[in-house]
Amino acid sequence: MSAAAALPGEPKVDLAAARAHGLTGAEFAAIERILGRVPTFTELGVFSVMWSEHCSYKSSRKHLKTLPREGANVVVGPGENAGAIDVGDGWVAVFKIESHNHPSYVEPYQGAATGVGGILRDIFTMGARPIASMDSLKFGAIDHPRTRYLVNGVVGGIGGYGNCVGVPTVAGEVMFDPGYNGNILVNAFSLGLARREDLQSARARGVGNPVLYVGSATGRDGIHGASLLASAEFDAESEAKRPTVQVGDPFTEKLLIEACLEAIKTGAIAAIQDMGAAGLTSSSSEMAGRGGLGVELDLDRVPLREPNLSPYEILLSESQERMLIVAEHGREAELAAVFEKWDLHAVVIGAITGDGRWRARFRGGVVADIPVAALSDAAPLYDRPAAPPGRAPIETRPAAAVARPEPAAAMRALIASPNVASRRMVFRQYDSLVLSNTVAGPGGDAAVLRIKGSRRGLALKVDSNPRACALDPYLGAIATVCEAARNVACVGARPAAITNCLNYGNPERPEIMWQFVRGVAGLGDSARAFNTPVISGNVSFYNETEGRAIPPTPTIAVVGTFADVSLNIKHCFSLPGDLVVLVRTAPPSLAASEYADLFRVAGGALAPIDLVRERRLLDGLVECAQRRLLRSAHDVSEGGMAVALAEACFDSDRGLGAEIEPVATDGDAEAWFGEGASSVIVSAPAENLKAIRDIFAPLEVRPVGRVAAAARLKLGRWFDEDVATLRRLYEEALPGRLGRHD
Amino acid sequence: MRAKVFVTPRKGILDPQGRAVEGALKSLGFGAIGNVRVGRFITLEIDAPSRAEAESAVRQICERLLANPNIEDFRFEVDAE
Amino acid sequence: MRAKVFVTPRKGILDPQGRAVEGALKSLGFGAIGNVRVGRFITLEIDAPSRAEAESAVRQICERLLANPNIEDFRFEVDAE
Amino acid sequence: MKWGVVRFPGSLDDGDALWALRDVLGQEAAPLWHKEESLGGAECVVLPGGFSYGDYLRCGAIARFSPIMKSVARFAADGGLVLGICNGFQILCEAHLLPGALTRNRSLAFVCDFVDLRVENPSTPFTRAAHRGETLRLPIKHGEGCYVAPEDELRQLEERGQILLRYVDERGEATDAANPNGSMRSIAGVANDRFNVFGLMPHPEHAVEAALGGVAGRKIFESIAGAAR
Ligand SMILES: Nc1ncnc2c1ncn2[C@@H]1O[C@H](COP(=O)(O)OP(=O)(O)O)[C@@H](O)[C@H]1O
Ligand SMILES: [Mg+2]
Repeated sequence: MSAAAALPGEPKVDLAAARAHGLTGAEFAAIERILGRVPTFTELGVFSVMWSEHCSYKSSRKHLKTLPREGANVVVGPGENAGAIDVGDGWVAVFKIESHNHPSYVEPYQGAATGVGGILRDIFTMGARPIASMDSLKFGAIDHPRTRYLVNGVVGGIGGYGNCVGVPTVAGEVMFDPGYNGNILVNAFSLGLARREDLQSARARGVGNPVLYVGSATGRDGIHGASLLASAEFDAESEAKRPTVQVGDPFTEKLLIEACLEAIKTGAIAAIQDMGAAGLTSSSSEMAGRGGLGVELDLDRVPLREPNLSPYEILLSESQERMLIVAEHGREAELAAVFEKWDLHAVVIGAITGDGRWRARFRGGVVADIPVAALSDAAPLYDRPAAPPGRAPIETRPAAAVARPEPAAAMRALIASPNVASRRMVFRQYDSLVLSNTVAGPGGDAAVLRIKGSRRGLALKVDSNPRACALDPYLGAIATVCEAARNVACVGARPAAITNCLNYGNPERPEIMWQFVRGVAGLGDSARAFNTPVISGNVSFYNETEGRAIPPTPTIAVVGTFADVSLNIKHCFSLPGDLVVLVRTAPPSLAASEYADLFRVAGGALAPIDLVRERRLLDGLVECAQRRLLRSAHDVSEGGMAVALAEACFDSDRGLGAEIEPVATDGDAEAWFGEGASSVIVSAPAENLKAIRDIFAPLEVRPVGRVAAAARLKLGRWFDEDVATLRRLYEEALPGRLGRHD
Repeated sequence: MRAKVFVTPRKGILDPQGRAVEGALKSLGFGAIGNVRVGRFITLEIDAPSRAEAESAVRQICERLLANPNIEDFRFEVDAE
Repeated sequence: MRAKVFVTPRKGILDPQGRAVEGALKSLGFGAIGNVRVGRFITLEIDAPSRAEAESAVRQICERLLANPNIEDFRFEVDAE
Repeated sequence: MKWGVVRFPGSLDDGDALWALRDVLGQEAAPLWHKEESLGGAECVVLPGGFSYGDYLRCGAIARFSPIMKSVARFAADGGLVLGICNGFQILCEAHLLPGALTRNRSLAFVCDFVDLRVENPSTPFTRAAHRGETLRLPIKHGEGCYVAPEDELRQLEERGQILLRYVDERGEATDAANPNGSMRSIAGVANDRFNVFGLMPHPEHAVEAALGGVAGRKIFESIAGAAR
């Protein structure tokens, strides 16, 4: 039996205190059983964060296990701080995506900034140098009174942090939808590169090895922050109980990146992990847990930003820019020297033990003494009931209450609609060039990065499709994976692996759990079909305000690889006279489309998706790129084919246009503005058409027009417009609605 | 009337600017300096029938725009001139 | 001793922050406000044998680090406490 | 020719400058650590982009006190060539090696984009590979790139030809719309009155490869390499 004593003046620990900490009666009883006594107040805090949804994945673990995690290219699967794949020539790409939704709603600039900081630490803790970031953003309706403030804060924070640490933000997505009015989503992705032999682990080893603390001092930041906020619904009352907001310090992060990567090279590090949610507690117990060992911490040695923090506060603080390192015994001084070079101080605050216990000492006494396993593997696991809502959510809009607009007007409105218009005002605030790897930055389909000293390269994109997921959480998840993979294949890269952030409402409600389970199934099925294992990810539940959940939003990032990055394909037309060709897996529909949303018409149900045909499309794009058959390729997404054609003309320098033959009845909305099934617009010399047909067979490959020297876009007989005019609509829409930036 | 507004990082909140300045001063040899906090100083002119009304307007402005209540405190002075 | 330092954009120098605040105030309906200038407000603690010595140190700090004489003015106060 | 690229703890484009010089342009270039005073025999010192010491106070305000900057100041006084890119430009202004100052962009937002620049004075060591009025397309990425200086200073800069680059539109005119940050007189780069110190907000090191942003930046590096020869 363990001994840990309460501190004088500490609150009493009982069932009520446990409930206030978000623990259930059964969970509290389990804690008493594990310890053989009533926990101390400090221990109660520790259990509450480690057993929170955020840290324990207690509602999702069972389902996440069904995802395909293995593949020939997988070097590190889920379980470590981030996953890693082999990308050739001895390089591995390490990547992950994470949510920072609630903190960003409360304090948009710092919330988003610290979200970027957190995901970067997950990457360099693996021994990889972060080389690219992406951001997936969901805001409320564009005219909602808080939206403008939130956009400015979130985008400012992402840029403010990413730009200052020197990691380019190369792609992302932004969506506006009233479903996020009270609960925005900020999902941050980061990718790093490492030599395979330099990969680090967060698995503690070596009884007696010292535990080092590096980085910013500990303050009262975010205590019961991320973990509890992310585990409890949001309402007006919680605004008042706000914990101390975390403030990001990107300069310290930059020092940590350089110092940690240099320290790793010494070989004196046995294990390393960032202090993320539940800070010192989770990092120390997780490292010990993975290694099957114990750890003892001396809290009096933890560097503090202000005096008189209690052990509870020290252990639960979520102060940013802190790392925990298990050093090889006797090599502390070597590590300290590296950190001094970067003006950081490494402090020994404890040691690895062999007794499998997680123990914390403070002012001569033991304040927590818990079996490590109880905090990690033995955390509760739930199989929550899942059931579809009583009524199928298909027709949420009044069917054809409004007459469909005249097609040319619809085109102009779509080009300027908040979910289609240019995202330049957002990505212009991000340094997308630093590190000199960005072959294609934001603005095209997927971002393209080269790997210096090699012919190889990477492509990345993050996507989500909450409208489709709201109609059918299973098909919606599949459609999302298809879109992200298609974006990657459009630039010519082979989709290689997936990371995901699953944003849903309260899992204690069966219909939300059902959305989640169906989403995971869709993700799993498509990942298997594309041979793109899911190597890392994050679950964000409780995205609700006053009982209203966000639309189910699995955010999917796909990373692809190039054997030869010089074969990458741009999304814009490049030569007059080239054939414009539509390649698609099935006819489009208005279901879950921007057109249906904008003009409030009934879009109907989602059609089933044939993953074999989807795979054919991806493989075909990659093969076309490798054989240099295409001069451009652009994915059809929001706004359908008509919008995709316009976007393919928007290249500032060349000033080309296109003439597209009537593809259907003139102005037929399904044909021109439909979405749904996968479609790609490619341009190619006419003589390549046969080869392209052969590659994509049996998919529909249909020449629809020509690239034109005159900068006009002509669509059938119903649309004929100057490209510059269209482009102005496209570029000025968001600045016009959200406040111009120059 | 003229108003001066002082916005400071709230106690307990990390102040990376203050830390950076403190570090720089130390390395410049100003060792006897500590607890540096960096905030904003805003001056403005305001037309109001009375000082009390000016004060109430400035307070509102601080709350709504000049200070971020999540991380900052503010104080202000209004002088008739 | 405690020192307060006020750094303000020099007259004639463009102050985009001040302008942005002014614009935002107008659109929030605070029309009677003008000439907004946004500067920095720095507080620090200083150990010095006398107030005069503290003042001379703070002046140096302002000149060397806290303000850029090309574009900013500064003012400071030192209080014994 | 031998180049030294200064590395402050928060430098970000130092690796890019080294890459451009060494791997792309085949020059001899080495990093210089901010805590040291040696310039390693460099014939041109580059102060790269980034956030030298976090730059939370004012960009470049703290960097100017670093040991390496003492040497850079001495080197410049002796006529050595110094190139400050972005943060490097800010540092040179703070260190009074260049006139004026760089303040928050007029938009108050960070801006990353490609801009057109007009070469105003091609008879300097930094621009001699270009011709007068030539347009260079280079990327910018900064939050504090608004160049300001007193009126009489600006007049002098103009008269002495110290303004080397201006932001222009596609027709080569220095319009307000083409000015990305509100810089006075659309100034993107200035030299000192001896023309051995040059600071610019755009990033020539990010425009030396056709596949990655064009090759206009080579003009700057080739000018310097040619001048030293
Ligand atoms: N938040 C963001 N950050 C960076 N880049 C973004 C962001 N949002 C959109 N982009 C970029 O804008 C382009 C269009 O994005 P999106 O509409 O999502 O493309 P698609 O419809 O092909 O998926 C892409 O290049 C994307 O990377
Ligand atoms: Mg998209």
